[in-house]
Amino acid sequence: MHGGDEQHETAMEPGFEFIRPRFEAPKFPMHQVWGYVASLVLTFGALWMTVNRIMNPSVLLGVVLAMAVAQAALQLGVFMHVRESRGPAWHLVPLGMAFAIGIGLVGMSVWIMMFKSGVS
Amino acid sequence: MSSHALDGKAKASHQELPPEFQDQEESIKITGFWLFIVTDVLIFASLFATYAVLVNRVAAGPTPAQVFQLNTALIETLILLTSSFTIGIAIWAMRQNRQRMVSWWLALTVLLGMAFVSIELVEFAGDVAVGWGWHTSAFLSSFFLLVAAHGTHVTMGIIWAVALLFQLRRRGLTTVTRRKLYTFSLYWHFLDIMWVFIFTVVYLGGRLI
Amino acid sequence: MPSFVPYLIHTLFPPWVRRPTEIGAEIMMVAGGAFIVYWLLKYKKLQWLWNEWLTTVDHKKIGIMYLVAAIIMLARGGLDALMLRTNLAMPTLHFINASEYNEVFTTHGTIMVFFMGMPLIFALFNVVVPLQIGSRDVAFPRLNAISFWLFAFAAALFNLSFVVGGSPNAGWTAYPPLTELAFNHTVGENYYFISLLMTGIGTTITGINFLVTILRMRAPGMTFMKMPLFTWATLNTSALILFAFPPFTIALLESLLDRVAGTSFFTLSHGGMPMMYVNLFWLFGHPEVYILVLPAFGVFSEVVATFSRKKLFGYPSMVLSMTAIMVLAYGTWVHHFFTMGAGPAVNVFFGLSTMLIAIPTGVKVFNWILTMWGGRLTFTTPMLYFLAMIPTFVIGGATGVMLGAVPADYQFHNSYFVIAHFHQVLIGGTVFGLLAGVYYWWPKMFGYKLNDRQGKWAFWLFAGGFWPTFIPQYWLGLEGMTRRMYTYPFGLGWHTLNVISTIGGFIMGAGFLVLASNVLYSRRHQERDETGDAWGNGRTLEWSIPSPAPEYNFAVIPVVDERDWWWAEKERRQSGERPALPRPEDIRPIAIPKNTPVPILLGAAFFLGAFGLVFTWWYIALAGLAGVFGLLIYSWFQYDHYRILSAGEVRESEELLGRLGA
Amino acid sequence: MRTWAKRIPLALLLMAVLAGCGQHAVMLNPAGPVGRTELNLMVLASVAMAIVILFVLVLATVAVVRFRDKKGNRAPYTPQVEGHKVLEVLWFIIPALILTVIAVPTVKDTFALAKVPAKNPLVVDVTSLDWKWLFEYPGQKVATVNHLVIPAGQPVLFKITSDAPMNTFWIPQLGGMEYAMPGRVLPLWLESYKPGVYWGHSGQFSGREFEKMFFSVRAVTPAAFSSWAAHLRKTAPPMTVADYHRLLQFTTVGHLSYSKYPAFTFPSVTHGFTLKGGMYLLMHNNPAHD
Ligand code: HEA
Ligand code: HEA
Ligand code: CUA
Ligand SMILES: [Cu+2]
Repeated sequence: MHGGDEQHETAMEPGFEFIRPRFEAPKFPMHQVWGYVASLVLTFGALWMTVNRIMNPSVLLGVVLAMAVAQAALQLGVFMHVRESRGPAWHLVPLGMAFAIGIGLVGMSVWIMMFKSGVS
Repeated sequence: MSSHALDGKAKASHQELPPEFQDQEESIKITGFWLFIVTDVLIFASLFATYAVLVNRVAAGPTPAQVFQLNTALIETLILLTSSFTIGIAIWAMRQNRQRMVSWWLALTVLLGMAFVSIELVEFAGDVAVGWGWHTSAFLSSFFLLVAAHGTHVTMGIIWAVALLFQLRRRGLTTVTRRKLYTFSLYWHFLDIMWVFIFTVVYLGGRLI
Repeated sequence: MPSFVPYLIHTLFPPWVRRPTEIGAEIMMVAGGAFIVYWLLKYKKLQWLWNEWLTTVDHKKIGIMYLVAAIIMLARGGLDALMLRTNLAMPTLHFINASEYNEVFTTHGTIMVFFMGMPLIFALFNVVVPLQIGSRDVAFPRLNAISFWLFAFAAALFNLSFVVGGSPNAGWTAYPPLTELAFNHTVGENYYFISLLMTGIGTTITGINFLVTILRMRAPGMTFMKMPLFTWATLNTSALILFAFPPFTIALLESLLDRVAGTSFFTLSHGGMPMMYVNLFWLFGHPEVYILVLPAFGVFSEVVATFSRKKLFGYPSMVLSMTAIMVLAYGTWVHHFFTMGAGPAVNVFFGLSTMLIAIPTGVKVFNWILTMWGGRLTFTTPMLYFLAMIPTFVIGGATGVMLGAVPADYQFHNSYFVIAHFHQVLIGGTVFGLLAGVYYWWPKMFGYKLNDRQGKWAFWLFAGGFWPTFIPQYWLGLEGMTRRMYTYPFGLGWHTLNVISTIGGFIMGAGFLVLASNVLYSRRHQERDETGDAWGNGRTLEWSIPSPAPEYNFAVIPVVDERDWWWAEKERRQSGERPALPRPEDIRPIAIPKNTPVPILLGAAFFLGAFGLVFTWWYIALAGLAGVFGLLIYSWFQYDHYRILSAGEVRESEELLGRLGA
Repeated sequence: MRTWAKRIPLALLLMAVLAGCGQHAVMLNPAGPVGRTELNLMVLASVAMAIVILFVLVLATVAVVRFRDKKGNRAPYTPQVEGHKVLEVLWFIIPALILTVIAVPTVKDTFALAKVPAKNPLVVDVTSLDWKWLFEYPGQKVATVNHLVIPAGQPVLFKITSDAPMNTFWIPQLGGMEYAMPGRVLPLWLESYKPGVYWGHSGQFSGREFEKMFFSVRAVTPAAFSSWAAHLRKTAPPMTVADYHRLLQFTTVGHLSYSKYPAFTFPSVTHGFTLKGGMYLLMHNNPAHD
């Protein structure tokens, strides 16, 4: 361990209340059970919608992607305890950026690689 | 002019923290692991970008519809979702201080992981057997790299979890093994998230484009 | 077996890459290596080297090792530059031939960016950041050492390419199809991809390490808005690294697989798309140039406040603008390939985002200047570098904005105008900044200043030589001279300016030599600094402790209640308050991370595997991989990472340094 | 130390350059509308940038001279000043305004240059090879290597691709460049106001003999252009498949002209099929494709 006198926390930054950590410690893993059920529902839902093509494919693609994002949020919230931390939950900021940049990266790359060269 | 004034207060409040956060140094490692996940998110984003750009470039090879078997993918997904649940229970048990229970759920997770990797390998072997390797077309290169990157991650996770089982037996639930368990669970759930995206973009998407 | 030896010789030294320069380099490497071994044995330094340096996990020593490596690489990259300039001095000159030229500009760019710039940044991060935030070390000392050794062995691997097998020769950007096997038979590009993958892993780890250090290990009371600006720069740079290196890793990996595993991500024959590489590369490449320049911005902010003896002007807007640069840096990458036909909508979007970045950068420039306003300026060497930065970087940045005007870039692209632009920002921003930082923190690292008179000589030669080297290149660009030409014909009017540029390059080289001799001279002749605050005007935490800092940095972690804590503390002392020195009763035992051979061994195993991969000798590659895994698992089961420095020992050491308070 | 002192040699240098070598500065002497548009933008941007640079330098020089640490310096010493709200906001706003001045024409010109200002422009199919340029005139059915002849006074549409590593097609005096990339055709239009002789070059490094990728450009009157093409059709040899394969090799050649060329080279190149032979041979042996 580090020296004994390092048991300090840096203070909460004003304006950053959203990263204040939150905890839970239930006696029965109810959250986990519900999370599992919800993830199954989302997976089968997306599958069912795709197999039956319930709407225009490109819209549907957006819908199933949104459902994947919902599952990611579910895993992060229920299973990964993403808001827990000792001191401010700083990792939330880079994590949020990572998802934003990641989605931007994919979307922009596709956009650029379409090569809509103008000259006509 | 020293930090000791803060010590007492800080210590008191840390009693309420979950065990893996109670030690300052170990909790810092958890933050570090979160940031590792951040870089991995972008690794996968880059792989997804490659896939999305190259998916139509099938050259003389098969098209996505020919390659993907939705059934296998569905089974893989179910296995991985279940393993995500089991490791979640393991962490819950850890917080209840029930070591034997932790070990059992962790072992179950390992088994599910192995099942996942085996199915994936069989699927790959089947593709390669009919001549659809990653040299066949740009589409297959990007598909195999994306899925294999995930599979390699899972394999690493399995090795890690087995090593964890040994450490648990030897040392029990200490601040260190708790933190290692917790970071492992983060890793595993993260792989689950990535798989959900692979399932959606590759397998479901393959049906939609 | 007998055919094995000729095979080995043929593969390692293929006849088509045997050239005088390379044979010379081989002889020099062997002789240099032999000399070092001889010297170590003669003075029985091997043990010392191993214990004190090679196995250390102390951030200050790792920083110094980065610094040494960076300066050696600056010499190597600079030597390359002088070879380029010599060949370009006159039309149709053949000092080196086309193949050699292509290898030289590739290694020049790659080394300068990855093996000179990056380690120099990390040198300052390591030396300065833990001291500035009042911490005992970085968050993960062992990972820190692993990062260093991955970098060091990657640099060794990259330099090895000049000696065995052939150098990479497709530019620091390594676009396919030129890097495909079909167009590039030697193993040179393998060296490029593999060594950059290796150093990239180390760099990513460093980014995580410093981000966590700054987020989690600041002294009590040091909120974000009390953090020194160099620490802010480190924070933002680390964030850039975190998000920028993954796409690069993938781009490198995919190119490598195309070469060694038969995939076709970028090879056309099976539907691959070379443009996707370009896209992924610049997704990284553009943030990378800000990775290189933000730390320099941090240094300038510290230097200008110190030598103006004044608070930094506009601290909040400095922080805001730096963070804005960090975020905007992800949205401009297409400006490196406006001419790739992605269409006017894409080009306009990225042209505008490119221009946007000028605004926060400008805020920084103006705030620096206003920091001087109302101060008392002393012109030490670091301050001179700061002052030289202003015209250099601002002109370079302004020409960058011109490049961002899309139709203008259709003309400027890949011309010497671009070469001039980026040397002006890379040297005027990054190199000047990092040199200023090295001079500024040298006493913190070694306990004595570098000689200021010689420092100024070096400065005038280096910064003075800069202008004749690179300003003419703008005009060469306007005259239509494209980059990466090993020579050029008479009659296009490019001769005069090229001569001037070459002469300037040699003046810069002379400046570097003076700098090197300054280092050697100062080691012997400079007097020691006893105060810890060598410049007398230090403002931040690192100047409050002795130089060099003891291995535990702070006997007692101070509570930081102000932005320029040390400056305020000095004022308090002057007004008669009791100095905030560690009191004996506050000193507690301190845990110090133990030395470990794992990082260097890990680097070596990586090196072995990477070398095998370069030549696609799979068994060697697998052996290296096994070594890496073995070491990781071994160290994962190791628990005992710390040794305890007892309170008594710390007290004693502080007393010797004359630092105990009552 | 003083910033202005450093600038004297620079000024001298620039004067020498401007006096002696101006005629070489091809970008500053555009011979067509595209280059002209681009030059206008460059000039506008440089003027705006010159203003910014000048302001910064003057401000910095004044600060350095006025606040030196020398005995008896009477300038105020205000170590506690932390900032100035109004100024700090101005630093954001004024540069934004200056940038708008550049940004507006940038947007306009980018879109304008993406449109060929003519209904049926002359088309030239450009293929970059290692290390030479192949120009095919689908309208005239002739082909040339390393020299380009275009009619003056009317837009010419270049369709650019590569059967080798990337290059850029660049005639600096007529206007900006565009990548030549295997597997993709990129369009670029240029125009020469008057008959004239220019040089072109590749801007993207493409390997060992990259430096040799100069080509000559001759803009002639439309009438002269027609008769040139007719003359070629009569006198020049035809380009055979074997000739194309020779061109594909890693070599440099001088100027060549052909009276006709295999019809499928360009389309198959643009589908990424011929890169250094490979797939191309397959296609060629496939009767369905010929
Ligand atoms: C340290 C590295 C560094 C930095 C900081 C920058 C900064 C900038 N760069 Fe540069 N750039 C490179 C390194 C760097 N660049 C490299 C290495 C390449 C070439 C790579 C290769 O191809 O090999 C390159 C290439 C490059 C290109 C591509 C050229 C081409 O290939 O065709 C472009 C185009 O837009 C560009 C633009 C800019 C801009 C707009 C900035 C801006 O961030 C600059 C902002 C600064 C200022 C503008 C000055 C200060 C501001 C004021 C005083 C305020 C007032 C200003 C205004 C109102 C404008 N750069
Ligand atoms: C931080 C980055 C950096 C730095 C500092 C430099 C520094 C210099 N660069 Fe370089 N340069 C690049 C980054 C950098 N460059 C990049 C990225 C490219 C693009 C590559 C590509 O196209 O792929 C490039 C390309 C490039 C070109 C274009 C080549 C071409 O396209 O054909 C030229 C030509 O003039 C050039 C010149 C110089 C010169 C004269 C220096 C001078 O500042 C160097 C000054 C000299 C020294 C600092 C050291 C001198 C050493 C000695 C005197 C020997 C001492 C020896 C011992 C002690 C043993 N550089
Ligand atoms: Cu330029 Cu002569
Ligand atoms: Cu850029």
